Amino acid sequence: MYSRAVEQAFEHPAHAGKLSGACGAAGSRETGTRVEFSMQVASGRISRMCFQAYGCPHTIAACELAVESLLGHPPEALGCWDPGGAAERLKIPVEKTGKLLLIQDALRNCLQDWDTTELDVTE
Amino acid sequence: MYSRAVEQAFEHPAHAGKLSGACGAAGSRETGTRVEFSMQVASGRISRMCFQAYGCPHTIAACELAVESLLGHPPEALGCWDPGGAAERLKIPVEKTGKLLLIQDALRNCLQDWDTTELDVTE
Amino acid sequence: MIYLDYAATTPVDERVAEVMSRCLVSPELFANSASSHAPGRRVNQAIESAREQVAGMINAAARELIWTSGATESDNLAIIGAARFRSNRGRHLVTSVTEHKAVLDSCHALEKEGFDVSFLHPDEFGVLAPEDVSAAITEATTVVSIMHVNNETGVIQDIRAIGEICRSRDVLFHVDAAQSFGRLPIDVRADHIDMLSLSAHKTYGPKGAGALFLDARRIGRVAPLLHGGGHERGLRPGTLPTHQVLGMSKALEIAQRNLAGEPPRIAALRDHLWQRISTIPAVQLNGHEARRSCHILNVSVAGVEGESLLYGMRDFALSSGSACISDAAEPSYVLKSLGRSDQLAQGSVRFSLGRFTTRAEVDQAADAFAATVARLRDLSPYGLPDGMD
Amino acid sequence: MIYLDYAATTPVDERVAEVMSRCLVSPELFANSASSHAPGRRVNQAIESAREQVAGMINAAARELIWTSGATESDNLAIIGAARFRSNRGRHLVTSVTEHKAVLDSCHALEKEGFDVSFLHPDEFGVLAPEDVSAAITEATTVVSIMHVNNETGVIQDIRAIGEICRSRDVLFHVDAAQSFGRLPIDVRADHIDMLSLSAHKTYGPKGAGALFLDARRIGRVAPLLHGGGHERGLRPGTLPTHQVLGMSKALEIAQRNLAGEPPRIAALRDHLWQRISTIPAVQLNGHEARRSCHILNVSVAGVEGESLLYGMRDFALSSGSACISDAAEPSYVLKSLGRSDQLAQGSVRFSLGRFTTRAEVDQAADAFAATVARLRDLSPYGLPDGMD
Ligand SMILES: Cc1ncc(COP(=O)(O)O)c(C=O)c1O
Ligand SMILES: Cc1ncc(COP(=O)(O)O)c(C=O)c1O
Repeated sequence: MYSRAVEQAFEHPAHAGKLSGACGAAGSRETGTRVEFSMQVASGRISRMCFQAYGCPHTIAACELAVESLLGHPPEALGCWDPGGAAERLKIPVEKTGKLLLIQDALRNCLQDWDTTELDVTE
Repeated sequence: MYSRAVEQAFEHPAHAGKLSGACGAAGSRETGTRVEFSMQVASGRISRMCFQAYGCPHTIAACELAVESLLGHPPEALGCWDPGGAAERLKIPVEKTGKLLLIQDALRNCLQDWDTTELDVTE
Repeated sequence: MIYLDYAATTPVDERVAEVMSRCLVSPELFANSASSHAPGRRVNQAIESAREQVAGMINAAARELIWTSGATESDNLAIIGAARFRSNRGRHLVTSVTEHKAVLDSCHALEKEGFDVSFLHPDEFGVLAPEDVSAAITEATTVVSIMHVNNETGVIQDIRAIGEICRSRDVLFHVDAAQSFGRLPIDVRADHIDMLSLSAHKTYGPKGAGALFLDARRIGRVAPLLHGGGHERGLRPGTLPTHQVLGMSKALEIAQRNLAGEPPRIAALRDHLWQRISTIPAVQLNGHEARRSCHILNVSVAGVEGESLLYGMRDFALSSGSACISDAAEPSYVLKSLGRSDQLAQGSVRFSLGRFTTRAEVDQAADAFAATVARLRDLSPYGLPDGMD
Repeated sequence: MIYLDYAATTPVDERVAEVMSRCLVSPELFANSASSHAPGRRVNQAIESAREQVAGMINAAARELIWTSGATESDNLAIIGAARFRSNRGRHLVTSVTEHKAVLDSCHALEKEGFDVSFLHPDEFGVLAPEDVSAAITEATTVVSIMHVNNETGVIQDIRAIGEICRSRDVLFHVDAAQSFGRLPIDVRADHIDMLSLSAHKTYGPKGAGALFLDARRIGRVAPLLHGGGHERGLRPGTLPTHQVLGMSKALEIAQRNLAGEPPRIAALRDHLWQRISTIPAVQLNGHEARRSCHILNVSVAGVEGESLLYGMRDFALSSGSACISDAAEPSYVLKSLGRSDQLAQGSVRFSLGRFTTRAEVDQAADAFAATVARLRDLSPYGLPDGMD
């Protein structure tokens, strides 16, 4: 039901929290899932990134994994985050695909927010 | 279901058989029960008596018991045989009462047969 | 007491009892299989693997098998459930007069709802002609229900031939296999069976456990008889009894594994018994000499009253008719359908043999039977009948 | 793994397992209780004395009790059976929206047959007002079905008051007592209960075993759902599962004997658990504070997603709704009927305690629950909610 990778990420989310900086969210409590990402960029690369999530274990784990995979990459990587790859790594069941698309939305919103502010902390 | 007394009489019917002499029968194979009694009278008393039966264990036991109780009595006793007493002694269930009434009929027929022939072997 | 009533029920095989006893006290297997927590999922897995195993034995897929409380419930669910669900296609069923009461009474219940049922008559040996089934099927027929092995006579019906006819006429074919599983091979595909009823306690498994096979390609749904909770694809609600399911699958597994060895051994004992009993004058075999399951020998004795015959044999657990209706002292409807008179039907005995029957037991039964018949004929005013009445 | 899901099912008590295991291998107890030979009669006697025993526990007579495969079947047989049998007197039933699916789906099945059903709403604490039952009864009402103890919240209905109303209006009163037997006293006479459903596996007995009480003075018959063979006064056919019946009666006997001691002990544990959990901010009790069975504590937690809450508690076997429908991830209809939002209903946990629950286990559960809630709220963008949403 829940893979070892989900359990790991659920139990020890290293990147939970909220940063001042660019942020993007998607979902709502009423629909059962809300995810928010926030990040800071230094020298054109994501230097710090956090998430908050109200949602199922798969959602929490996927958020954690997304942050881990994006850190150190250029912010544009947020637009290319691959839900399918996450689903595979975490062994997320198909009926949960909607949650991954929510995360994709939130990441894109975060990128958009960064695009409008372009706040690079090295500058 | 079957009392010890029924078992005894069913297993060891001491008076099975057919005698020349007065006889009386009742019932038929088609109705599931047929009983036949035959007896000899000496000095005004039943000296020998036998039965044959096609029927359930209760019927066989009741026939045996009837013969035992009648031996040594005057033939008129056949007319007074008491089905209730037999039912009680053998612990025969009420739904089997019909079988006892058949036996009563056969005994009465036997008495009638004797009445018409009046064959007393001492004479 | 010598038990020769295996067609009524069988003792639970030790290996089955052990599986069940362990399940009953297992801290790993007591949860509710419908619970989503880990213990529940573990139980669910055990039940599902039992389902796969049992389904495999009849060449079915796991999702085609539903657990029930026994063959009675399976028969009801198959016949009533399928007939009601297809009632807009037609309201006619075909069965035979020698079916088990669970089938006959299900049909009678449907008659009260306005269905028509054709009750076919097997021949004097208890064998149903497949052509008769074919002739009985009409445009309105939706379900044909014919048992594999008769519980009183052991007669085997030609279910493959009947299955072929049903398939070609696009009618659902239900088979009550309560008596045949573990005694004859069953392949729902090769036999064209759409619905099959199984019972655990006829093959050394627990009472109160059964299954119903429903061909997934032919039957989307049947109308459930019980409601609530959505278990078993919505067809049979109620918390699944894990120990019963595991016990049933173990029992069926053993029976299936023994299919090559056990039935021939039992058939040899049964033949030996018949050989000995057939020397008694005016004794008659009920059912077909050859088309008969290994475990049943049913004989009628002329000139001997049935109750006394059984009572004379009271050191043996025997049946004079179907155990399921033996409370009623009416002569067996199955034997009457073979043309036996009330008296002959009454004066009949079903010996049914099984896994634990020995040759010595069979010999004792034959001795006792011969002695009892002789003694009762001696007692009878009719004596030894000239012929069979 | 700590098991706190006793309302879903209970482990089989060792003494019960022993009775059943012995029965399964007993050469004295394997025959078919419908067989008229001595072994059959012996089994029948064992079953009948179990019947007398269980009937006695609810102040009923043996002939008023029918063995079934569980409370699901009992509910179906009572409601559908009685409604159909009395359909010429009227075609209206009364029940409540918080009943078990076995009751609700039986009612829905009747609706499809043209019956009308009034589904009453309990108040925000889950308690049904007897006056509402009274108001719902019409000239056409034949059956009222109200459960004794709710399986999700543990709320106890005032069945005696409802029973009085039904009796005075000459309407049959059915009570699902699957959760209450062994936890609360039940007296079918004093409570004016006409039909009562029991299940063995909720009180340390085997799964797949149940009973239905039918008041002999008030109910001649119900329409059977299964047909064939005439067992159980023609109301429930199929070979009786001796080991299940004996196991059930043993389990109920133990539960009944412990009625004075066990429920208070469990209630104290449950109160301790609630005392500890209620210190967590924005946690809410589901159901009535006082009118509640000893074994259930159902709480809603604001601001915490349900699946993650349960996953965080995965070292504990817990339920988020009725086990019987937990496969479907829909928010519990029982909690929604108390006015909980989808989110709160989802973010709810049912702790259910039993015979083998210890204070240490309860403390561990409280610790883990507090930690999980805190952690998930930390993770959540909503943080700690101001109030209950
Ligand atoms: C042919 C047949 N069908 C159905 C049944 C009923 O099976 P169960 O006792 O499992 O309900 C039996 C046995 O009683 C049987 O012999
Ligand atoms: C209140 C209630 N009624 C009925 C049932 C069904 O009982 P069984 O599993 O014995 O069919 C349950 C449990 O699942 C229950 O809690």
